[in-house]
This record gives sequence, C-alpha cells and structure tokens, in this order.
Amino acid sequence: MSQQNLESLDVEAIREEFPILEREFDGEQVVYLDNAATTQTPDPVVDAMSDYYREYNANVHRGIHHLSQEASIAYEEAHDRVADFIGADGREEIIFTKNTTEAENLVAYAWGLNELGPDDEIVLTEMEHHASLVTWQQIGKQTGADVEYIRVTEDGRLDMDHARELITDDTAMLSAVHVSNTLGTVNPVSKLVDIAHEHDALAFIDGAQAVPNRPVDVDAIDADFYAFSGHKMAGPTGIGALYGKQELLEEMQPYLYGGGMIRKVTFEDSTWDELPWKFEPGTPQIAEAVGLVAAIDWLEEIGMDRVQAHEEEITRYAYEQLTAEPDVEIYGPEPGSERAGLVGFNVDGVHAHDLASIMNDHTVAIRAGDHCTQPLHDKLGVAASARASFYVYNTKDEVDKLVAAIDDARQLFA
Amino acid sequence: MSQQNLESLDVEAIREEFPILEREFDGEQVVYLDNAATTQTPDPVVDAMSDYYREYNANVHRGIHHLSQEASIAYEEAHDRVADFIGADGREEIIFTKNTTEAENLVAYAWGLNELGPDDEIVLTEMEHHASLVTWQQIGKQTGADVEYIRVTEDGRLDMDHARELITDDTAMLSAVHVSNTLGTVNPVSKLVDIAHEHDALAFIDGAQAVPNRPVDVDAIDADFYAFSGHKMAGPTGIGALYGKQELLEEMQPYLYGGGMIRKVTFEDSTWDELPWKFEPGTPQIAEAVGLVAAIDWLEEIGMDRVQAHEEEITRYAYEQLTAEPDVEIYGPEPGSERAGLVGFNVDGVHAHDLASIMNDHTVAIRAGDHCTQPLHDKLGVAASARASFYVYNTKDEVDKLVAAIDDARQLFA
Amino acid sequence: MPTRPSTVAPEPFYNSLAYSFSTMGLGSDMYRQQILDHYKNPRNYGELEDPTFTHVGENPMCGDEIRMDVKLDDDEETIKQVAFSGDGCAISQASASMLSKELRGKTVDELLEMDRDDVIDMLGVDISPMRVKCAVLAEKVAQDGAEIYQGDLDVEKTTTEDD
Amino acid sequence: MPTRPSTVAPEPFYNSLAYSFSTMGLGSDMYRQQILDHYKNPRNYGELEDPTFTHVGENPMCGDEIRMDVKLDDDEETIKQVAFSGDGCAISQASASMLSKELRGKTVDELLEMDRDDVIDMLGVDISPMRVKCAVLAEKVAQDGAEIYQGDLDVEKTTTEDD
Ligand SMILES: Cc1ncc(COP(=O)(O)O)c(C=O)c1O
Ligand SMILES: Cc1ncc(COP(=O)(O)O)c(C=O)c1O
Repeated sequence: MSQQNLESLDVEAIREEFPILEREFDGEQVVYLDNAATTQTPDPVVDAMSDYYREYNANVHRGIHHLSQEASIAYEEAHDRVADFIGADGREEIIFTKNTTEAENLVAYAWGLNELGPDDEIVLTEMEHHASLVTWQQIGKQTGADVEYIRVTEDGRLDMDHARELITDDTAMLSAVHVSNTLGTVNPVSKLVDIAHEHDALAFIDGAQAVPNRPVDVDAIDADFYAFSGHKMAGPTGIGALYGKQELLEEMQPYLYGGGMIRKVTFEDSTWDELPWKFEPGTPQIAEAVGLVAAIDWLEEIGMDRVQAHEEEITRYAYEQLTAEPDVEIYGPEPGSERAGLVGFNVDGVHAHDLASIMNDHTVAIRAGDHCTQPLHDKLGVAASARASFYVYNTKDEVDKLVAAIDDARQLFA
Repeated sequence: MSQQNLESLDVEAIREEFPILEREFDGEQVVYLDNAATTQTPDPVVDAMSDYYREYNANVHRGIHHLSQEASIAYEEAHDRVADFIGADGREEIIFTKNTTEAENLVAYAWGLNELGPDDEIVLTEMEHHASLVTWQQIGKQTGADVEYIRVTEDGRLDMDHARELITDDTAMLSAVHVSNTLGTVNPVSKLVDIAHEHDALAFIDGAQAVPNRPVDVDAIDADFYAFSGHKMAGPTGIGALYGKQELLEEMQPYLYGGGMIRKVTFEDSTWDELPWKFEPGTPQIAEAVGLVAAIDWLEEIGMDRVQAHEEEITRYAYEQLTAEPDVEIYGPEPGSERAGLVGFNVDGVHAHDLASIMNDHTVAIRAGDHCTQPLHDKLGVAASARASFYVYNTKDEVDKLVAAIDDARQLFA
Repeated sequence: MPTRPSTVAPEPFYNSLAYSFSTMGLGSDMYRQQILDHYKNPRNYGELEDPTFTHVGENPMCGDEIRMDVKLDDDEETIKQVAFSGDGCAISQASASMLSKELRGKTVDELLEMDRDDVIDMLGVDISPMRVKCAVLAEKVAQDGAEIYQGDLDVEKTTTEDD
Repeated sequence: MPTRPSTVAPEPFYNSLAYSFSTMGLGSDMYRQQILDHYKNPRNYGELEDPTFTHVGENPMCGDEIRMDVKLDDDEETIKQVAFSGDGCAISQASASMLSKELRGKTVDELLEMDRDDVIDMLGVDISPMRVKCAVLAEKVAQDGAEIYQGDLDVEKTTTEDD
C-alpha cells in the first residue's frame, strides 16, 4: 500500500465524526483499541438512523402509503448496496441477520440440519470463532456428521497441507474464518474454497473481521456463503448480513417462519416467497439497514484500500513496539498482508485480565479473555490473551499509550 | 376508564415528540393510522440510541474497560426493565430477539423440535398471525405433531367451547394471540392458559398487539411464554422480547449457538451459560435494548392505563363513524374492553388496496391486505381488508379524515 | 399446445421499487376516468370458446386473480381475440381490460416484447411503486401463456406474495 | 464427608453489575500494595494433608481455578486451617490468599454468612464491576465446599462463562 495513500488519510478529520473518542475518564481521554469487538459509529451513521425515525419510519412490504413506500425502498435498496459492496450479484443473495453468529446458524439450520448425515464431514479450522465452531459442532452432534479441524501452525497460519488432507469427498461443508479475531491471520480463503469445491463441498467464510477493514469480493473468493456484522464496520448493532449464492439459497429450506417470508398460507400448509424475503420473516431491522448503508457509504468514501493500509501501518507499528519488549509474547503472523489490524499478546507474569484492568486505569480500552476462541487458547496453552485492535481512527500516539500502560503493569507486578 | 384520565392526556404535547407526524406530502400533513404495523418513535427513544452511540458504545460481556462496563450494565439492566414492565420475575426470564416472529421460532426450535412428536397436538387459533401460525404449522410437519385451530365465531371472538374441546391431554402446546391484529379482539388469554395447564400443555401468548397499548402482567396470565416487539410500542426496530418461565428456559436446549452463550468450549463439545445469555449468542442488539428501555420509560410516564383508555376512546369513535356508513363492513367485536385500538373493514365495491391508495392520496396512511392472517381472511371470505390502527398520538380529527377519504373512494367507484 | 389454465407470477415486488414514489402527485392520479371506466365496464370480459392458449395468474398481495384467453389467427402469429376473467383491484382489472383491447392485431412477438413501461404507458397514469404488481399482472399472464404455448416456459401455478 | 475435589461457580456475572463503575477512581486502585503483596507472596498456598473438606472452583472468564482445603477443629465447627492452590489473575489469587488467613478461627456458619461485600471489604479496594467474579471466587468455593460437607449442596463441576 503506497505511503501516499496513507498520508492522504486525514485521521484527525475522521476522529471528529466520533464524539465518543473525546470521552474522558478522570480527566484522561479514552484510547479505544477494542475494535475487533465492536467499532465506533460515526455521526453520519447515527444521523441516518435518527433521520429514518424522524422522517420515514414505517413497516415495509406492501404498505401502500407514502411512509411505507419510502421505508420499503430504503430497506430493499440496502440489500443492493450490501451486494454491491461485497461483489454479490444482487439483492437475492443478501439476507439480513442480527449478526454474523445468526448468519452461521441460519445456514447450519436451513442447510445443515436438512442435508447433513452420519456419512458427512464438516471441516473447520482451529482458529474458528465460537460463532462457527460451536454452531457446526452442535449441528454435527445433531446430524451425526463428523467435525474436524484444520491445524494452526506455530506461526499462527493454517496448515494448508492438513487442509488438503482433511477435505475429502466426504466433506460436505468447510467453514473457515477469513481473518482470525485472535491471531490476526488473514487466511487464504479462496484457496480453501477451491479445495472444498474440488471435493464438491460447500464453503462458508466468516468475514466478521475482514469486511470491516479490507476490500472483499465474494465472487472472486467464490465463497458459497459469507457473513459479517454491521457493528464491526462502523455500522449499528442489531444487523449482520449473510451472502449466499442464489441457487443455493433457492434450494434451501426456510429458516425462521412468519409473515413476510410466505407466498400463500392456508391452515394446512404454506409456500415461500422469493429471495431474499424467504429468509427474512417478521418486521426486519429497518433502521439498522439504513444505518448499515450509511456505514458502507462512509467507508467507501474513505476507500477500503486506505482503511486497510492505515490498519497495516498502525499494526506494524504496534507489533514493532511490542516485539521490542522482551517479556511480551505476540500471537499470530508477522505484519504484512497476512496479518490484519489486531495484536494478541501476553505479558510474562501479568494475567491478561489484570493487564486489561491496568490499561483501563490508563483509559486504554483493550480486550482480555479468550476472544470466543477457547479451543485455540487451549492450544496456545494460555487461559486468556490481551488484544489491541485498531480501526481507521487510531493513531500511533495511541499505540504509545498502550505500551506505556504495559510498562506500568510490569512495574506493578515486578 | 374514567373520562378524567383521558382529559389529562395531552395529545398535542405528545405529538410534539414525533417530528414525523408533521410530515407533509403535497402540502397535506400525514395522518398515520398504521400503528398495528409499526408505531412511530418519539424523540426521547431516538435520542437514547444516539446517546448510546455517541457516548458509551462498546461490546458487552467481559469487557474490562469503562465503555464496555457502561454498555454491559445498560444492556443487562434492559432485561430487568422489560421484566419489570411485564411482571416477569427477573432478567433470567427475558430473552431479547429480533422481533415477535423470532421469539415464536426460538420456542418452536429450542423446545418444539426437541419435545414434539407424532402423538402430540399443537393448538392454535384461527386468528393467529403468520408469525405463530406458519411457525407451529411447519414445526408440526417436521415433528409429526398435529395442528388444530380454535374457531373464531361470527362476531370475531374465540369459540371457548371449541377451545375446551380441542385442548386435551394430547395437547403439548397452545399458541394464541393476545390481541388480534386483524379483528382487534382481546382474547381471554388467562382462561386459555388455564385450560392448557389443566391438560399439562404449555401456553405461548403472542403479545405483539397487547404490550404496546395495555398493562400486561405475564405472571397474572400465567403464560409459559410471551412475546412482543419493540417497534410496535414506540421503540426501535430490530428488537423483540421473549418472556419464558425460568424453569422452562433452564430445561430447554439452546437455540442459536455462538459466543456469549457458552460456558466452556473444547474442540469436542460445549456447555451453556446461565439465563438469559444461553439464548443470546453473538453481539446483541445493544443500542436497540437501550431504545426499548427508553420506550418503556416513555410509555410508563404516560401510564399504560391512559394509553389503553385513549385507544379505546379513539377506536369507539372510529367504530361509530364507520358503522354509520351503510356500505362499510367492520370485522371483529364491538368497542369495549374486548376490542383493541384497531378497526379492520371493507367498503362495498372498493377493493381494499384501491381504498388504501385513495387514502394515501389524502395522506391518510392505513394498511390494506391480509395483515399476515391469510387463513382468517379466507374464512372471512375476503382476499384483503383495510385496517386503521391507532396509537396514543392519534386524534378524532384524524378519524374524520379517514371517513372523508372513504367518501371520496365511494364517489370514485360509484 | 397447452390450453389448460396455468398460472404465472408478476414480477417480484421489489422490482417495482425502481419507480420512485416522488413521481406521484396528490389526488387520485391512479384512478383517472379511463381506469375507472375500464374497471366498471370491463372490455372483453369472459372466456373464449376456443382459445389458442389460456393462462391464469395470481397476485396474492391484492388477492388479484386473472385468466387471459388468447386466440391467434391462422398464421399462428397474429392475435385475433383476447378475453379475460377473474377479479381483483381496480388497477389489475382495468389493466387487463385495456390490454385485451390493445393486444388485438398485435403479433405474439410484440406481446412478448412488452415491458412494464408499456403497460404503464397504456394505463396513462402514474402507478405508485407498491401497485405496479397489480398493473402488470395481466401482461405477465398473457406473456407467460404465450411462452408456454411456444414451449419456452413450463410453469406450475405460481404466485407472488410479499408479506 | 466429601473430600474429593469438586468445583463451584461464583455468582453470575450480571450480579456484579450492581457495582457501579462510577465508584472507580483512576490509578491502579485495584492493585494496591496489599493485593500485589498477597498475589506475589501468597499465604497458605498449597494443599492440606488431611482436610475436613476440599472444593475446587473455576472462573472461565479469567481462566481462574482455585482449590480450597479446610480443616475444622474437633468441634467440627471452628475453622482450624485453610490452604488454597491453583492459579489465575491477581484479584482472585490475592482474594484466596487473604481469605485463607481471614477464615482461621471463624466458624463454618460465619463462613456461610459471608457475602460479596465482606470479600470486598477484606480486599480493601474498589473492585470494578467486571472483576467482582474474580474477587469472590475463593469465598464461593469455600462456601460451597462447606455446604457440600454439611450435606446441603450437591454440585458437580460447575463453572461460569459470559462470553
Ligand atoms: C399479532 C401479531 N403477532 C406477531 C406479529 C409479528 O411481529 P414482528 O413483525 O415484529 O415479528 C405481529 C405484527 O405484525 C402481530 O400483529
Ligand atoms: C471472526 C469472528 N466471527 C464471528 C464473530 C461474531 O460476530 P457477532 O458477535 O457480530 O455475531 C466475531 C466477533 O466477535 C468474530 O471476530
């Protein structure tokens, strides 16, 4: 990523759209480095939702009155906008869910419960988030399908030889994380998808940590399903999206039942509506869809390439600072195109939760715990890790504050 | 309800909190009578959500930093507030869902799929919304359980003799709507629940049209499950609530899998967290929960008794105006305590959709269609009906505009 | 040569959203005299005795159901006679009535080339986005009937529904 | 008399939210000298040779795991000796260490009467809401051990987890 691009990213101007970044605790301005958990939400996104409620709030589908027409158009077009953003073919391929977690469950229920059996295998990776790991594990138990895990190597990458070994003609589904929320690894998802397809398996890619901070093209990846969450990409809570190839979604059974997903209902039976409505029963997240569109507009105005470049830059800086500390262990690959904008680490002799508490005393907000990857932590041999994760508004100054807080913790626990 | 109470309800002051009600189309101010589809959202609710994003947005659960602490407390306490509002015992009994539809599906999946079999019966009513009707019908098909429907009488009430006949020791689940969104009928839900309990069946009450406009006490009703949506009660889209008796929720299998609902995860298996978190995987609707609390605060400030009284008053007025028109057929019971704040009707010789279009030309927003009760409409012998539904900000003047628009439609189609 | 009634769906609801609500004026623009006249006095209402093809379509949103009967000339290309039956809202009924006149003398290819804009031009009024489905039902039924007749389509009883 | 290790969960996460974050000051209030001293130099660390009862508890949030060994006097009421083992964050370890001293000479009933506030008083620092679980783990383990010993409780290996 060219330095020129980076220089043109006006972080100070960006920060002005986030009043929350001005918050102080006991006189100290917050340093928000918990972006992998959730990103902050810029004013244009908040305002877009307020405008919705103040100007054209109404239920969608079928409403003949003006307000419902406006709300319907906004809601329907939100599907188009998301489709366009990730390179899907059209709104038929975009289903709004609560979050990434529900997107995994949607496919696990609507496809998995109906298609999987004791002869099938589900292949996951050892670095899966609980959203996919627990979901497929439990659907495996219910259907009798075997679950296997692609190994993570010492340097935090997927063992692709092991992937080729595990994925066989018995594999029905591969579910893999695009970017690990614990290791920061950017996985070679299109290679993984190719291997799955060679064996006629479907591939679900969990893009919760990828869509927020890099250009993503589901068509280029050739993923069968792809999921992400609004709240991790400068958008609102309460909305996520599932991308699915149209022909697959068409064949699939519905997931939730109710109004808005049916074609014809009698006391005896029902038939289903067109895509994507077949998978969106009930009153949907209308304001949230409006907010998600505003977030996409906002991100594209910056440019996803520049978002990615900024993250890489900050991450490289943080990585270098932390590597210089002899008592800090960092997880995951070295900075570069295979490492996304987060750094998981531990400080020798300081429990990750104590570290996070001491950071908080310095108003540095990081996350500590297992980051919903317990089995991966077991494998790493630690109960918890600390994680600093960056977004487009973070600065090197903020990284310096992180490092200073580590010094303080080290002194306390010396 | 005493007249005094009503007079003290300052509708003009209330309307000032809804900028959308000032909207004009071609110079005519909107008359919003589509409240059964979704209610409008007052400024304090919109502001509460904006404040969340601008001041304390963070992911919940486990975050050690200040922002996560504030967001966690707000999100957890939202459960308490909802529990208190509907008379539940505590936060363990309140699960946030996307909407009422998802709440029905949650129970249908987590309880129904595991507990129902070919010897079981599910009893519904003929006036069920598709949210419960289609859901239980399809779960019935999947499990082999029979589905039967309590008859609706000529005057739009449930045939309670038929209910007593249908509900037997084979009945495993009764799912009934508290207030019909098509007929306006307020059903005798605590009697229905008693009958179900006499036969050891569980009872699910769909309160989507009840919680917004009358005091509801799930404990007094003795419902096993009870559901409603935020967007129908002056709250935001994207959030609903499922109430469930704690001992039932504890026994139930999880529904969606992922982070935030687990206790311990290994590559082989997982165990589940405490209630209500067991049923709330993934990043929840945090801003929406904050908005829902603001809506409850706002409604309680008015007083649910007064909300109900106002609706009864407006509905009685609308009913009287419409009954005076010889060519208008009204569905459902007469005004009074067994009729909620909506009027479904048809005008002879004018298709409901044409009527709604002509209303819209007068900027009167009503809904026309089957209102997600297709089988009930089949039974009524009409393809569609028009529905005017009222909320706390509606006035008799607005009802007059509805009636004037009907006159216009009649002349056009004469 | 399929002559038994079969059904067809109009275009999906959401396509209609391309029509911006902002083009609508106040006043019963959609219910101008011509529309009401065709609704109250439908032309060619009924069934043909010996249609070349027949098709039925449904728009469950409005509960509209329309059957279109088409009889071709001996050239098997020119439309000689059209009749429609069924019921529904004013927009769908008027549209069917007007179409039944309009199609006479046209070729099957001309019918198949018709699109939504042609229907709206024919109606001569602005159609609000949520009602486009009603407007195009008759056209879609006739087109699908023609395609089935030509062997290019094999649809069962299909319908659309958005809520 | 159960002497085999069993496990217990601290109170649910959300109860801890009753502690308002606003009571927290800046500076390492939670990591005052006393806490750090107990963390770095734990008192009564290890296992008793012949405990009256033993119990193990886990707080998966922090990965804390603590075993409490308790030996009673011949009156079967007075606590004569306490030891703890396991590992975890500073708060849970210091709390266990301090509790092991505090309990000596107390009766089992007095142990059972302790609540969260007593633990926080004992620690002598403000505990931030998200860390209360760590603070009370040792107390809960000792209490559940006592209840199992008295036959009032029958818990399997239980743990809590919030994310
Ligand atoms: C009685 C009833 N039940 C359920 C629902 C579904 O509510 P939601 O769309 O919020 O899931 C509605 C609203 O349309 C309703 O009126
Ligand atoms: C890789 C990954 N997958 C899935 C999720 C779950 O996202 P959500 O909580 O929005 O469902 C997360 C976020 O925690 C994540 O980092």
